[in-house]
Amino acid sequence: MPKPQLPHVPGQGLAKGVSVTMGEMVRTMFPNKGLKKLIPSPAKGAVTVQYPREKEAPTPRARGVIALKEENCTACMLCGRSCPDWCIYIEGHKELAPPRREGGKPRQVNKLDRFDIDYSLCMYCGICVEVCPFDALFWSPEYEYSEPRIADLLHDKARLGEWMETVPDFEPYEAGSEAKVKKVPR
Amino acid sequence: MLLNQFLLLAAVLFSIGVYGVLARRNGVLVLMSIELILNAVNINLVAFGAYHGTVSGQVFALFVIAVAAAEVGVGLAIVLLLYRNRQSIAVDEVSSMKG
Amino acid sequence: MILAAEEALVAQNIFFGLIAAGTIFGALRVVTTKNVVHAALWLVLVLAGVGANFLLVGAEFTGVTQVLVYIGAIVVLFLFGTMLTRSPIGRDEDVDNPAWYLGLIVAVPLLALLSYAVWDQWGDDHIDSLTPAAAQTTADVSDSIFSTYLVAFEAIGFLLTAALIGAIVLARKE
Amino acid sequence: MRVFAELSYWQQTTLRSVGVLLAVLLPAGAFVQLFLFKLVSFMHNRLGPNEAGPKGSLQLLAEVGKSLQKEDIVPEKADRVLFKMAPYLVVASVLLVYAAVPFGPDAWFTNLDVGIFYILAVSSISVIGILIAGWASANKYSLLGGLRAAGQLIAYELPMVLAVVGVVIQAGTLNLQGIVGAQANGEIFGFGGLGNPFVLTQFIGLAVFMIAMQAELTQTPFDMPVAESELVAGYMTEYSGLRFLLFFIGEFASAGAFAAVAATLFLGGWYLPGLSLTADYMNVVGPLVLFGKMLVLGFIVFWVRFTFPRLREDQLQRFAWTVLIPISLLNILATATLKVVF
Amino acid sequence: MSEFLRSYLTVGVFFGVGVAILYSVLALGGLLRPTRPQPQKYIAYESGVDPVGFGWSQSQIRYYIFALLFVMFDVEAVFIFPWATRLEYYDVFGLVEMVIFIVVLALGLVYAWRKNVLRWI
Amino acid sequence: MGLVESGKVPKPLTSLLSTSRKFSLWMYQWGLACCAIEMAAAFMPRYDVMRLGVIPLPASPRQSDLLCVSGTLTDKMAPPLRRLYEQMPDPKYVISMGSCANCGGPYWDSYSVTKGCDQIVPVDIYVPGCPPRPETLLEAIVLLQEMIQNEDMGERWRGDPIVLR
Amino acid sequence: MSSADAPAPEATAVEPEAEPTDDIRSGLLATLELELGEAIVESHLKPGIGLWVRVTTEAWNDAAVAARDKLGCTFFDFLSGIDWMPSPFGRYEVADIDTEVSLAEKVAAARAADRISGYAGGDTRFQVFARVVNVTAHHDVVLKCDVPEDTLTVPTWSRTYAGSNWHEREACEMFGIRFDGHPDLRKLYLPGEFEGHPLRKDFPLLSRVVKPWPGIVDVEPMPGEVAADGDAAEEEVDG
Amino acid sequence: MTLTQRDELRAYAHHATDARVNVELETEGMTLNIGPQHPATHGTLRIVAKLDGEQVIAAEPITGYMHRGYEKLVEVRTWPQINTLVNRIDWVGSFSNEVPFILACEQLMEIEAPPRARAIRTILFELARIANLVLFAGDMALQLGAQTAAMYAFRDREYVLNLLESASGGRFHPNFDRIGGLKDDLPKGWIDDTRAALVKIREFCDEMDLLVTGNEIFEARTRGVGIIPADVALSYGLSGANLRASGIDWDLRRDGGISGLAYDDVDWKVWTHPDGDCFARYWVRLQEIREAAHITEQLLDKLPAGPIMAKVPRIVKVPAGEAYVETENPLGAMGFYVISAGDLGPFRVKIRTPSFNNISVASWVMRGVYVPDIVTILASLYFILGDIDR
Ligand code: SF4
Ligand code: SF4
Ligand code: SF4
Repeated sequence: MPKPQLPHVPGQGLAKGVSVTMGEMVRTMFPNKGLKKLIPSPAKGAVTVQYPREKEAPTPRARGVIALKEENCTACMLCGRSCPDWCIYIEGHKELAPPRREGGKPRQVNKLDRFDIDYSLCMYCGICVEVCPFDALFWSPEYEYSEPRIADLLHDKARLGEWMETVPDFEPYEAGSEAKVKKVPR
Repeated sequence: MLLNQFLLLAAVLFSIGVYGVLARRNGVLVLMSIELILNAVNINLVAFGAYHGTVSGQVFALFVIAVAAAEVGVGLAIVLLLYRNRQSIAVDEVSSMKG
Repeated sequence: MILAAEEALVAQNIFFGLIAAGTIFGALRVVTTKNVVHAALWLVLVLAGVGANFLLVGAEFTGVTQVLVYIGAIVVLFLFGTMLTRSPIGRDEDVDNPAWYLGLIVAVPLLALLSYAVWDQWGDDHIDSLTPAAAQTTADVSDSIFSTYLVAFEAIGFLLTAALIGAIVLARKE
Repeated sequence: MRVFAELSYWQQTTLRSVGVLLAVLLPAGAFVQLFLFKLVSFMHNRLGPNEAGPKGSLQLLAEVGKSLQKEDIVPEKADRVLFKMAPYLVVASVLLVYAAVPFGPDAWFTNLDVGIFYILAVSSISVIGILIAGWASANKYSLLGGLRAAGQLIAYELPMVLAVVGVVIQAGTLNLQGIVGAQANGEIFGFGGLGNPFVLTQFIGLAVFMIAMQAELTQTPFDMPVAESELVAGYMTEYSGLRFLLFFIGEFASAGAFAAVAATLFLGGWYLPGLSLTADYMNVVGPLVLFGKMLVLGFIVFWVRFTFPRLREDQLQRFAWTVLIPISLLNILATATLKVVF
Repeated sequence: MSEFLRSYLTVGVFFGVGVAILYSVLALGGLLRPTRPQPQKYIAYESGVDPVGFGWSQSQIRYYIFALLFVMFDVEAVFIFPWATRLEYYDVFGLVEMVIFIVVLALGLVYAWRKNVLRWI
Repeated sequence: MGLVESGKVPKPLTSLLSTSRKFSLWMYQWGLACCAIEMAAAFMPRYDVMRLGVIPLPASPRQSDLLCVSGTLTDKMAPPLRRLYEQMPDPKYVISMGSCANCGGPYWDSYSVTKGCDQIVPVDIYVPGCPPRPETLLEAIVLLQEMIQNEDMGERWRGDPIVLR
Repeated sequence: MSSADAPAPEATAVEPEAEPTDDIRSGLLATLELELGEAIVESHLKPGIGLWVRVTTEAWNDAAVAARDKLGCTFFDFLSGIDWMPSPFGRYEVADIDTEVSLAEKVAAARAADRISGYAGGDTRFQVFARVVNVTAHHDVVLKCDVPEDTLTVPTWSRTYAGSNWHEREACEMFGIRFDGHPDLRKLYLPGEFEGHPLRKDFPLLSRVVKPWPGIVDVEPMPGEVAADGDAAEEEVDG
Repeated sequence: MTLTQRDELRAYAHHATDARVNVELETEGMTLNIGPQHPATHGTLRIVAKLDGEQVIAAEPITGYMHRGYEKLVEVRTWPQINTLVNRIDWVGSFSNEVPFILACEQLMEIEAPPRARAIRTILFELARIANLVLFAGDMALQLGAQTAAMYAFRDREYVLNLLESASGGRFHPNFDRIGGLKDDLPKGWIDDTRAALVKIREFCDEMDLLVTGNEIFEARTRGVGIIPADVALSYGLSGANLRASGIDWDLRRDGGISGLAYDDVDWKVWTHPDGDCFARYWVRLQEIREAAHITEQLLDKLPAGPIMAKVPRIVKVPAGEAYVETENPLGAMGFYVISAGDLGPFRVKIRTPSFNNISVASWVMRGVYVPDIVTILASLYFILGDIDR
């Protein structure tokens, strides 16, 4: 039920309204304390992040762009197959790598020829990162990669590799959690 | 300035107005023509007032304006009534409204 | 620089000529245009011209009233009326009487007659508006209304109310 | 002013024309830049344009420069002539209003005997422009918007006219200079030290005038005619580029004009208590004083605009006819009675 | 030429100057702006779909009644203003006259009110 | 034929004109789906595109300079998009925001979604993301502003109205 | 009441507090049986979870009236259709691309294949189902009915539940099921020129046909890993 | 508000609904198209209204401009892929879309999420509700012309979005829910951030109360406008705040008997309003924001420790069967009717979206109202286009 109403003065709601906006304006213009209060500095009072000059820092988990740690990728195709948008293109070939231990047999490894992610199609769901069994894919919170040509949104493995630098470390968990913090291979 | 200038202008307006009243079929346009006539009258009134150096001409013009306003109001209401009943505002069909 | 009397007269006459030409042209368009909204706008020109004429003879208050009431109110009324009765953009062929020439037959002789009468009667009498129209200020208009024409003034009040009520009754369908 | 008086009529006229054009564009620009762009942004807790020029000061020029380059579209079904003419009518009406506003003892363009009456008369011309704009666009939103706008403008013009009557009764003149003088020299109950800006005795009139002004400017809460959320941009829907800019300028210039008129009528115009009423320096100081008062009133307009929701068409009509007009009629009678009694 | 005629002349001049400036700005824009006709550019805007029906249509008669009311009160204002300037001289007599006048007109308003035409539907 | 098309405008003037175009981008918000909300968020206090002179006022295409297609464009919606784009006065710019607008995004295989708004209107900047965060849109706008500053006015004025790249 | 070929494990322990709910649902079913009698073809009750009732096509609207008036299910939740034909195309992935069978042939094969059917059974390819809720007693029922293959028409609910108007339009558009007596069965979603009924299983998603599945490029899976379409090695993962 | 006042309102609404058209003048109707691209329809709804002057004779919403074929798409996707796809149905409260789907799958698989996961799910569910309804409050005011309120709404919504992002990585589309639990645990400091954000949200509610709720103009525009009586609301299947604003006390959080969420552990209240008009819908939603903040705070206080994932096979295959789970989403009752044939993906999913039903009542309510009321009614019914058209 509606709250009990106080006796109503006509225009009282209107007056409250204008006082709210006025208050907000004054707070925005004069955010300083003390004597400095009289100096208007809206840049400080406003919540605005002035984009080209200052940037907000997205949280470490933010899904901005996918970075590829090429050395870890075995071209196992899992990510490409579970991607709902079919926007990961992988090509690889088998190769004999030198044995891991002295005197061992040469191993057969998959070598990555092509690893493209089409960011114009990607839905930023994170499934690929999640399914990758070899810790080859990571989310980076980086977000500034608009392009005037759509073809440039197809990032090849070199470009994806570059994003690796921007991948932040995983955060520790909140109290009560039993999950283990993973490490980003550097 | 000659008084005649104004009177002649008024005469021309008046005649045009009369022509409009007779030649127009659309009710709104007829009313506009009537306005022309009234304006012609106003010019005369004011001009004569100035000529005689009295303010009565102006006062009368004001009254005419007021009356014109009333006239247009009622006139347009009639036109609307006409339109409502006949879906047309041709004044020559008014006669057929009788009965 | 104050214009010398004659010069002022010339100037005034020139203005009068311009205004009169505009007014007459506008009036002709009012009665000939095929589009009602255009007619209303030409009417604005006529009304403005008439208002200017009022100013020329020193009737300041009436001139402004002309703008306020005629242009600001009556034309708006016309426009509303027009839009209420559906006026298409472009030419509307149905605005003239089939017998429009009748109007010409009446109007032209009327004009001749009137012109002759005016010319005959007032020959070259002058309006002396060069001296500031002593008796033409707003205050005088007011005094005149509230003394000589008091009854008329109150009557106007009743007239307006009656017209309003009448129009409401007409326009409403009970 | 002596220097001034020596100039020929035409020189004076030109000079004043330029001055008044400045007076038209300056407040309009200031209103847009200061209120629409900046203060309102602060109200929203954000910054507003600040990249174009230092602190965004050139934003306005950018707007104009852009408009210059925009294509001019006339819809094919529109009435071309009227479509093009309508913005002129609207702006012209504002220009004519400004022509009669006094800015100082000699800093006026024309000093009409029927000043305020004249202003009220010419300000009503814009209704025609709006109706024409709505009709000539051949667009439903436009037509509906135009009709609504016109219906609203005429409904609120009356309270505005009637609110002025109180001032006229007190001042006893229609002349704006006279009204300024009356306020400067007036006294309330024998105390005349500060003059009598009519806001003190005519505050009801001022309130009515401000509300009507808000409506005349079609600002929220009275912006139903241009209500973006249903009528797109009302009668301006089809206008693009410069012609839209004309409407835009017209809107803000008339905000300036009405603010100037309100300041003159109720706040003492270009006069401030303590300054001289006749001295030459007032021709420079006066406009500034008036401008300051305009800014205050203009701010209120925008403040309210960005705070309130809008009234529905029928509600705002009802408000005008059943609240504002009776109040202003009563105000006239009360003022007249007091004037006669005292 | 009388002082007051000149003041109106200046109004005219001012009007002319203003319109001329506006016009020249538009002309300047004409030099700068492009014209690139596209097939649908000149169709009336209607939220992106084909305009349905007549672009304009007669609408509410309310508009008319309000316009009418406006005209009546505008005429009233014409008489009030001169009276207001001279009230001091007319004194009680003028007051009474005007009260009668206003009341008579207000009757019209009340009538409209009672007839429910101020309801905007 | 205006002066610009004939290339008669001197350089300093063009750059002045470009600057004013750049800082006055009235944005026609073609908000279609989730991205629309992020686009709206970009107008709001925290991101405030108005700072860059992008003014989200116009509700009608006639007054807008910049079209921001944000969200899923369906086949049913495509004709209106084309029409409203054409109804905008030149010079006009288009930003395609989000995967859906770029090429169908999550609905790339749907039977009713247009695979990219660039099939319908020429796009100047593609913004990646699903949805792109508001700052990404800001970045795109900054990019666009650079582009406007350096573009050849004559070409944009003259060329074939629809330039599909 | 009978449980059809529902593969749901019947043996699951019913939670102790679910017992009373179960009573409620059997009560509901009893009421409906009383009201509709023969018209109830089959029903399925999952204790603590829900009640499915299949009625004959003719009694479709009567069932709605009964549910509304006798069970108090005044809240109309949704109405839609099901196409029980197995999908001819799968998920358009590896297996589909390999074969040289044309789309039409796949569809034909799917038509011939065995149909499955859900709770409360079904005899036809298309079914209509709807759910109504009693918002005061908090119980609900899912009603189903078969759609005759030849006419594809079932009676409308739009007079019983005003809200079903749009749902029926949707079902008509998506499955081609007609609703007898519906005021206007115009398209709700798709542009006028659109042909086909997208939710029928034999409506192909052309984009998926045209674009090769990126996962098809064959690189040998690492030992111990699972192919995406492979039979799941039930590898457990935790948190 | 007293009972008599309410009756008056109702009488007024009935009068308006039965309004016959124009006594004055038989005007030929004017058809007004609002949308598909129109600010009032926040998205791409199109309203075709037949007008008589300022009055609406008949108005019909035309949908489909945002139809993306969800029900078809999910048939060709796997269970985890669907989870991320359904995020985009109601895109302002994305997380809440995942919940009923996941719960339906869990019901079929007969597994239950661990308590910690359930609590966090509920918290995120309520945060999504806040994000959604705060947007509503701002948008409602914006549609009525109060621009500032919308600004504040978006400003304060950012705090909630930041929370969602720092937990799940996505501002909008978290894709955080998994069959059997959640994708990840919360990052450190999240709880404190949430508390701080909730303070902001409360402040926002108070600010809205001052700025909008008590505003006479707002009341004039919304009270008595667009009244939906309870029986009509039920037969159209209105749900959520729209139904509660018509006086029906039904909230799936309390009455749904859903085991995957932690509502029974906390103390909260279902708000209803008897009027059924636009104001009631607004008011109920505003209260729900506060209530959601209240629920969240309690859950934060007693967040259980433990794992966040139950034992679930790595490759999810849902056993054959049918399940329908409906939860109380910000927009109303949203349900997924999942039919599985035991495959990697579902056989058929019927998505019951609240807005679809909510907006189907629009043509009923909008008969006889004024043109501006269309906007008010649409804003107060509150729909998300993706939620209508799917
Ligand atoms: S984030 Fe999702 S859509 Fe994007 S590449 Fe990875 S799996 Fe594909
Ligand atoms: S899942 Fe990981 S390892 Fe396998 S192809 Fe993708 S990125 Fe490489
Ligand atoms: S790109 Fe993603 S966020 Fe944007 S509209 Fe498409 S689905 Fe929504």
